Amino acid sequence: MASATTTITAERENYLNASYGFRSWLLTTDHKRIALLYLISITFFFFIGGFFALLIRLELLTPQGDLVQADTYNKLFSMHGQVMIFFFLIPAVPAVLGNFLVPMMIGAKDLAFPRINLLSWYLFIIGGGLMLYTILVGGVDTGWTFYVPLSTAFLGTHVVLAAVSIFIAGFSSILTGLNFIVTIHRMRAPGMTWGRMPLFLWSNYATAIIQVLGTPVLAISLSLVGLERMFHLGVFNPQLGGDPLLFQHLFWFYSHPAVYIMILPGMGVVSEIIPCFSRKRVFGYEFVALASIGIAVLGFLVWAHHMFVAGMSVYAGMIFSFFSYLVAIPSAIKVFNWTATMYKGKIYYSTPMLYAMGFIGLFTMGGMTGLFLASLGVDVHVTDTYFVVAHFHYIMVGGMVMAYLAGMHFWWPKITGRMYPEAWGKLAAMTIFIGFNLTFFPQFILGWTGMPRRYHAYPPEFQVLNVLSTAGSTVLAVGYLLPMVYFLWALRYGKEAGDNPWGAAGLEWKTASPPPTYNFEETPVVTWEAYNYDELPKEVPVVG
Amino acid sequence: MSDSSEALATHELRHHFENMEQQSGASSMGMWVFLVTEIMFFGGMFMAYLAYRYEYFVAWQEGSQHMDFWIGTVNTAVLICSSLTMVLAVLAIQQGRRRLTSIMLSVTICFAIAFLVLKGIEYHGHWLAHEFPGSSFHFAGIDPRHVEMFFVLYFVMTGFHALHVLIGIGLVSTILYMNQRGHFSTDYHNPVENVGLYWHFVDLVWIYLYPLLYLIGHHHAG
Amino acid sequence: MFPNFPIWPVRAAVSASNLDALFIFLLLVTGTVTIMIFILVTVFALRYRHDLVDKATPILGSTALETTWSLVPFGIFLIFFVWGAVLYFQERTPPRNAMEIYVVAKQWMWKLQHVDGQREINELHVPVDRDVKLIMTSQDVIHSFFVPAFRLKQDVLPGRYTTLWFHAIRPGTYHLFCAEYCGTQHSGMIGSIVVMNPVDYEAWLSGGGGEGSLASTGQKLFQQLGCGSCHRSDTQGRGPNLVGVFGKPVLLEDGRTVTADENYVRESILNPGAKIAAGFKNIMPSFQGVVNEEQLLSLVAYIKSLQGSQPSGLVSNRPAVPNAPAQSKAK
Amino acid sequence: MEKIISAKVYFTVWAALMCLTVTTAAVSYLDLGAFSIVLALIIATVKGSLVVLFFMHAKYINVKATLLVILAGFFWLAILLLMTMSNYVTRAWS
Repeated sequence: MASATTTITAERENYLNASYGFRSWLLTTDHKRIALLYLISITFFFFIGGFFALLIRLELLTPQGDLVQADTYNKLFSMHGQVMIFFFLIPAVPAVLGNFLVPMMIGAKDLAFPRINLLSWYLFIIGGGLMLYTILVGGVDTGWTFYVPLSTAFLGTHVVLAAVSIFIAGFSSILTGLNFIVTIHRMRAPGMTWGRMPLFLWSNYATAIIQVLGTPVLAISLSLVGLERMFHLGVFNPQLGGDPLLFQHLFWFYSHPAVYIMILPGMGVVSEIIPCFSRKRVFGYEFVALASIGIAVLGFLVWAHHMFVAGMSVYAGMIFSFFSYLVAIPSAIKVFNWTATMYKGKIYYSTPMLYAMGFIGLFTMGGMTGLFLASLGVDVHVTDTYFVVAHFHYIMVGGMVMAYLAGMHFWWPKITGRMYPEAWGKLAAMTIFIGFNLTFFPQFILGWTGMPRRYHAYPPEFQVLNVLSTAGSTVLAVGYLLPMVYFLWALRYGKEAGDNPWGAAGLEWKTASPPPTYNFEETPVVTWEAYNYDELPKEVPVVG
Repeated sequence: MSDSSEALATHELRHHFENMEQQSGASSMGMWVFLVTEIMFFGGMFMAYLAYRYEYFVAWQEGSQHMDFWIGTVNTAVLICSSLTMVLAVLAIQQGRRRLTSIMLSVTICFAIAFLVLKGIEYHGHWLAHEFPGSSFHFAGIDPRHVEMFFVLYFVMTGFHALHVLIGIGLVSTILYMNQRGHFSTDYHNPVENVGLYWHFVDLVWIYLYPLLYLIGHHHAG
Repeated sequence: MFPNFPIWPVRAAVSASNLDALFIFLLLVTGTVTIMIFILVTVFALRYRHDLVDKATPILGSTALETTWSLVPFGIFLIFFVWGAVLYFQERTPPRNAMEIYVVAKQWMWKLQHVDGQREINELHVPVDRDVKLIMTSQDVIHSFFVPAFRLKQDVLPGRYTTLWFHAIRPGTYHLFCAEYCGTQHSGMIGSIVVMNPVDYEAWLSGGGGEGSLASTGQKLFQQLGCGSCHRSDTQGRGPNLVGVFGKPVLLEDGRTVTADENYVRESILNPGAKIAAGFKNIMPSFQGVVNEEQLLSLVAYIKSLQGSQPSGLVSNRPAVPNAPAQSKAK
Repeated sequence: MEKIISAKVYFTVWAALMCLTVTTAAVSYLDLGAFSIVLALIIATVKGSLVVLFFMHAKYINVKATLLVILAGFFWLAILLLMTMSNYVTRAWS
């Protein structure tokens, strides 16, 4: 990828052609180059995780469980979860788009700690390498949740190896968050006040808060699991005197907020795209901005809604249910504001906008079904069924992956200096939207009618819906391959984009495409509010 | 920890900062953010301690009586003294007194080593008394299973703390070496301050570990 | 309808009817709002398409609107929350006099034991129109007892008892699933709940070859293990008199009070030192590893059956001679 | 930007920390019931505050955001401890 991109825009020096060779990439401290390193890495893991997903769906085509053995199936869904969550979703928007854009959006030359940024990528690669090694030597079948005592005393697979790999990847995530917090606080260009920051920054800031405060708790829980498993020390295992619910508390203290690590940056992407292609300031800027912070804080008070049937006390259940409803309000505020932004706009159906509108729809459905799960009574029935699987895929895949792809299309011209083929972009967006719904909507019904998750074989009455879901997943797979192909094609053959093909607001569009190594010729001074589309050309230059 | 490498190569301002004030502000804030992650890391262990103390009150009392009260108390004093010498090292470099900085850093390292030696003696004592969790664990009193869990948490918490002391020794040594090479001055000493922050954090954790592990059952034993 | 394409699970218990009402309410409210948002996005996209509009109208926002769409959802959420919490509370509060069934889960099967002595594996026969309470534990990892037709689910934990209760209203055979991932054959840990008419149930009961009631099994074990030498039915024993203790609050040596429920009895057998009743010494040996989960349950059932004529209120069980000389080995 | 604090302050804080250590060790010989642990933790918190405020210069930090970071750390620790304990404390209620 690197060698292909360096051939373009030979006239102007930019971050891609400033220096050549492997060393210049592997030892770079340029946030933009690190973003590209991350892009390549997470794309790799996305396809590994996606491959596991396809195998899972193929297995579930028939009720008997005849494609793979039960333990293989268990490894497939465990590694699908671990790879997708820790090696794709969590780093996706922050480490790729965030790395690339955060310094530029605030008018800085780089993140506050460029070397730590590089270190974070290396930690990711070490963690990812260990995960690959785990997969190659036989995998792990703990689920992504590592529940004790199953993980510490009963399974014979590579549990410790997987835990170490996630532990290391967790530190990579912490360092990214640390860098963002300090950068956003200390590196803003003159005039770039908090009230003028693009919402993408607000949401990445909120994400960073969660990464920094939550991830260490995951690190210690996994360490304790490792110690219990290796040295037979009683921490969580009831046979050694421990309480397995304590593990669940510690695990979900991180892993529920981790859901917001995955979705918040996606919300930030959508908050950039909708105003741009509606040619209008975002509706209720302050509310959308503060909703991000609200989600980050309230998101830490709801974790035990994963444990309503786990044997927790009734009263604790009520506390956590209440907070779960509270955290739904900032999410609702965002959806309403995005919708209101389109009102009386001048709307362009560009590819990023199609993805963003798809995001609103799918995220709404994911959020609404979350209300079912937050309700104590209903949760008892639908938890640990396919209803939950459908719900979080609507948030993670329908929400986050749509937003990630929206962002990739939106900023692709900035990152590479080239346009992707618009018609193909629209086709892929539609394919993904249709394939996604076909895959995951049937799973709501499956769950409601009682099909438990993580089942290798299932009673025959669930087959029709499972077949639908598997059919949808093949459409979805094609949808994900398409952008991969035309993005690579566009690197060489795409039209030159120019500095600001969308006529978008935001400092990143005020510099060259691709940007020079230090982002700006001179430090910009900000004198305007965010999303000042009423002061910009009323039309989108390229798709208009 | 985070920034010692950051500043290694350069005295002056790093290219992406506008001025020294922005640079040192960012560096100190970054260190604090890092320390917050450390709070949460130890927080997970404190959580386990709290939940099990609530559930197995008697066993916790019992286990605590088998701590080495005197080594624990002396180690508390040792760490407090090392914090003093560390903060004096920072003060010395702020005033540009490089030689004094080196002396104070050296004394800090000595205290840290003393702490680890005492800790080692203590662990050895537990080993001899069959208080290491695992197959060799033996406990005659009430509720041995949960007393063993007390010892698990004791070793995990003090073990992770000792690991931090060890890392601290490495960091202070690095700073000492850099100071000897003349890296720091009145104008530029972020790494010294950050290592100082890290070191005080290690002290802070111990300040809580001491009563929670050594004192809760002491009056029964004493 | 379509036998292999269900969209609504069978409703076979009171809990299912209660839950369906809330579910339908949620479905209506969230469905309406979702469709509303879909329509708005579509209408805006069509109405304000770029070639139909010359220039976007700048609108900054509206605090009134923001307040409305924060507070109205909050109000609706409160209804969801309270309704769900009430149902949950009911589901978690078993009625007195419910028929009790003991459940032991293991990788990968369900062992079910009736009070009268019948044992079943992966199949549970219960009468219709009776309150049935399950007292469940696991002998290895965490499992989860899930009956979609009852809309009920409860994790089954090792080292502890959890309970679940239901009131079946419709005879039939329903799925029993393990809903918490429990290792290789997780998806094979399934069974069925057979809800029977009272007549059929009686017939089934008399047909099954039970070896005496669970409590009597427990009593035998109690004698075999020599528990009775300390836990005597007068006040002279070195251990507390167990008659009438079950379900009552117990004053502990360290001043706290606990209820003598299944979990307390269990803990006191496996880990006697953890919560010692006031006035007694820690002389009882642990039975960890001596009795298995099923034997434990029979002991619990036996102690539960000892409903003597002790006065209710705080049971102190203090022996007549405090701290009776008792240093010789118990058991 | 940065404020130099005199060595006298540091020595005073150190002396206070040593005195508190002796106090908490001495008090641990007394059986104050449940109050023992409360007192020990109060003393530990006073000591911890001294370290954070003076040795770690939190008292002299002039960047508000850094103060916010410190407070956030302790606030989130409190969330973890309190919310989890809500389960353990109410477990026996029903």
